[in-house]
Amino acid sequence: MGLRIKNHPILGRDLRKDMVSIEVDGKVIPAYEGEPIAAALTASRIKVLRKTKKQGEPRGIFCARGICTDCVMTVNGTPNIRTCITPVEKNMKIETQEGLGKWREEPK
Amino acid sequence: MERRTQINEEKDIILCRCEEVTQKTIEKAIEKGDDTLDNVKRSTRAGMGLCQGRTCQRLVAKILKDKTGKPLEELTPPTSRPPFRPIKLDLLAQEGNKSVERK
Amino acid sequence: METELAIVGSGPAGLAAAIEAAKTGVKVTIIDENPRPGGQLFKQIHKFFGSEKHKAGIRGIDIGHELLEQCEKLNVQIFLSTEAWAIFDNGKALGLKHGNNTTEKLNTRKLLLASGAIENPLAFPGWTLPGVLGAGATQTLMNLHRVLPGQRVLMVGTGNVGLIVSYQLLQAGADVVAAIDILPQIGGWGVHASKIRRLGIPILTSHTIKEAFGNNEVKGAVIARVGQDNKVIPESERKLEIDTICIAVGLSPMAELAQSAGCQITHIAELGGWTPMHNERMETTINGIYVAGDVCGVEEASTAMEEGKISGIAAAESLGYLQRGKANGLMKESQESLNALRAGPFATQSKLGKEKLIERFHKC
Amino acid sequence: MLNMLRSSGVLSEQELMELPGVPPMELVEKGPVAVIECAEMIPCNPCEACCPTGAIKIGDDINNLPIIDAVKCTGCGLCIAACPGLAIFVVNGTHTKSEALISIPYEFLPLPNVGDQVEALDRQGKKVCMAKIVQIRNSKKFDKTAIVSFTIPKERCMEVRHIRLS
Repeated sequence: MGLRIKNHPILGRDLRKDMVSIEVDGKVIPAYEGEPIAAALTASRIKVLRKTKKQGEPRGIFCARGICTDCVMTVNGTPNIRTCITPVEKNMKIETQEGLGKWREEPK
Repeated sequence: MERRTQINEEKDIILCRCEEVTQKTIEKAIEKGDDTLDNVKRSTRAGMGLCQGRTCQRLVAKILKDKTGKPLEELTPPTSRPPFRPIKLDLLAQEGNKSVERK
Repeated sequence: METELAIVGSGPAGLAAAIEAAKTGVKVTIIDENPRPGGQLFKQIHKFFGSEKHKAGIRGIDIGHELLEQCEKLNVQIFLSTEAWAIFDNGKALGLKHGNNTTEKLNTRKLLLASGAIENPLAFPGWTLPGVLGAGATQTLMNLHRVLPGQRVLMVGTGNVGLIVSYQLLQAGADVVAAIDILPQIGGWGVHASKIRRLGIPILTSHTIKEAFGNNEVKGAVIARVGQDNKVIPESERKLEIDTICIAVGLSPMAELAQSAGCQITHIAELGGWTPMHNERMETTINGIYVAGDVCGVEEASTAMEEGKISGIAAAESLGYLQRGKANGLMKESQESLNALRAGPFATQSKLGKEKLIERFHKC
Repeated sequence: MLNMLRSSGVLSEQELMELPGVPPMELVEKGPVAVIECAEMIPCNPCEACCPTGAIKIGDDINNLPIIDAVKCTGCGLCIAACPGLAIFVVNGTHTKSEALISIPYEFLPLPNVGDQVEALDRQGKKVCMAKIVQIRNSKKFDKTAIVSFTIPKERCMEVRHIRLS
């Protein structure tokens, strides 16, 4: 069973059509443009979003509303992006964040 | 209500998820004399991470209450300062420049 | 940017306030950090309780649409994906960060903080593992974003949120293996409990979660029975194979904006924790700063809407858009609705809490 | 008071029969009649507002428990979908000689089809017998709470409150 809710007794059918591709740690997964990054990752069963700085513990979605900051990842080279509230854009490059993360300048 | 915010008694566990501060660390700080939320925050860093204590503050308050016997009514939450949400410094710098220009 | 009434939060309280104020001619600007307005309304896909007047029988999601439509008609300005990262000059200005990463200062004559509440944490060994998340977080994922956090769920907490989210998890196609509560009685309403029981979900009262286990993510949990002292009864442990643990142990008001603005706050357990003091007009200890909804005491959407109305009317009056007599009449109507909503046995706590809060306002 | 409901989420038989929304057994048997399993004083009254015959009474205090007038009630079932607590069922004890017709709120997918044999569940979600689907009402007015009616052996009419598609 997939984790995407395609049909729902109250919400009806999911009418979104085209999916885009995003890259997560080098792997390409499908996502809907505009959905939170963390939702797309969950649908692809990627739950570990970062590793903590001191103990290297895995962390995932916790509050899903931009407050707890446990879901931060490196997105297009910028670390500490709250993926539960940051919308997917086509061809985004997302990386599991290690500790406080590293800045990577985008090639200009 | 309060009985539900139980805290584990056997194993040491992380309470501040951002700064990875454990329950024992917080308890020790209180035993050493930290008797306000602000003091515990300063000495242990619990609540100083990216989320600014929005998750752990209530857990720390509960321990402080239990260990010192102070009712929550007598505790004040740590001083709340902006930014209330993570914001990039260059954005703040831009905002600062804008207000300089206005003047 | 200038406005007359700035509102932080577009949940039921913020929207109801905006409508009341805008009706009288006040220029209203709402700020919300979420990409969609409505606060928690849009993940409430169940029919709401209440009277006809409180849109009872209508699903939260549809109440959200209705309120938004009215705001649109009244030209209420709404900034979404916009965070109020700072509050200046006794609430006369907000620092805003928009979703496109630009910043702006919003000057306002009056300010309403309707920022809602945040889910309470529950710490147990393994609670930091991916797969442990808030029940509200789960609701956001499945009802707004149409993704399940997992397939086999343990619900920790049997307040209304825990019970309702359990039901909604089943509607979305997941399994809930049990809903547990450390208390000997179910926290939420019997009807919500009955709803999940007849679907076959066990409700285990006097039970606690001992730990969540798994290497990188939740693979299971150990639950155990507790005695009257809340201590685990030896050998009552049970292992559950699950991939998701939802924490539903109540909410706390998100009072930091009010606190940082200098509003007096106080701890009231019945209202969920630290909350700004306010008077009968929903005005805080700082002139011109109002509060409404869960931020000043965790209650229901119906009470939030009535409080929102009162604050909107009060702000409109103090801005000179409403005559005092007219305003008082309107406020009285909402106050009577609030009294009715807080009359039942389930509202005893919040009623008491609200009385304490207003009393402390007048003492301070 | 309501100890069973509060500790288990299931009304005991005694708790159930004491509710003002639950008609006495002899009237249930004469049905169709609404059985309102609403036991707690919650500020709520859509059932009263939607009833076309005035058979459900709550009164001025919206916290009151609903009272059913089994004589006025026609068993139309409008209240089934109106109740936010999904706590109203219509029981028709006179459907056939040996069978009762039960109507329940149903908010799951897929919906059963008329004629389907499904499992009939009690208040604890346990299968007690089989049920045969007789009618599905899903009009716009019900706002996605479908009303599913099915037949079961008459003696189970105060036990069965849900179905599971086999």
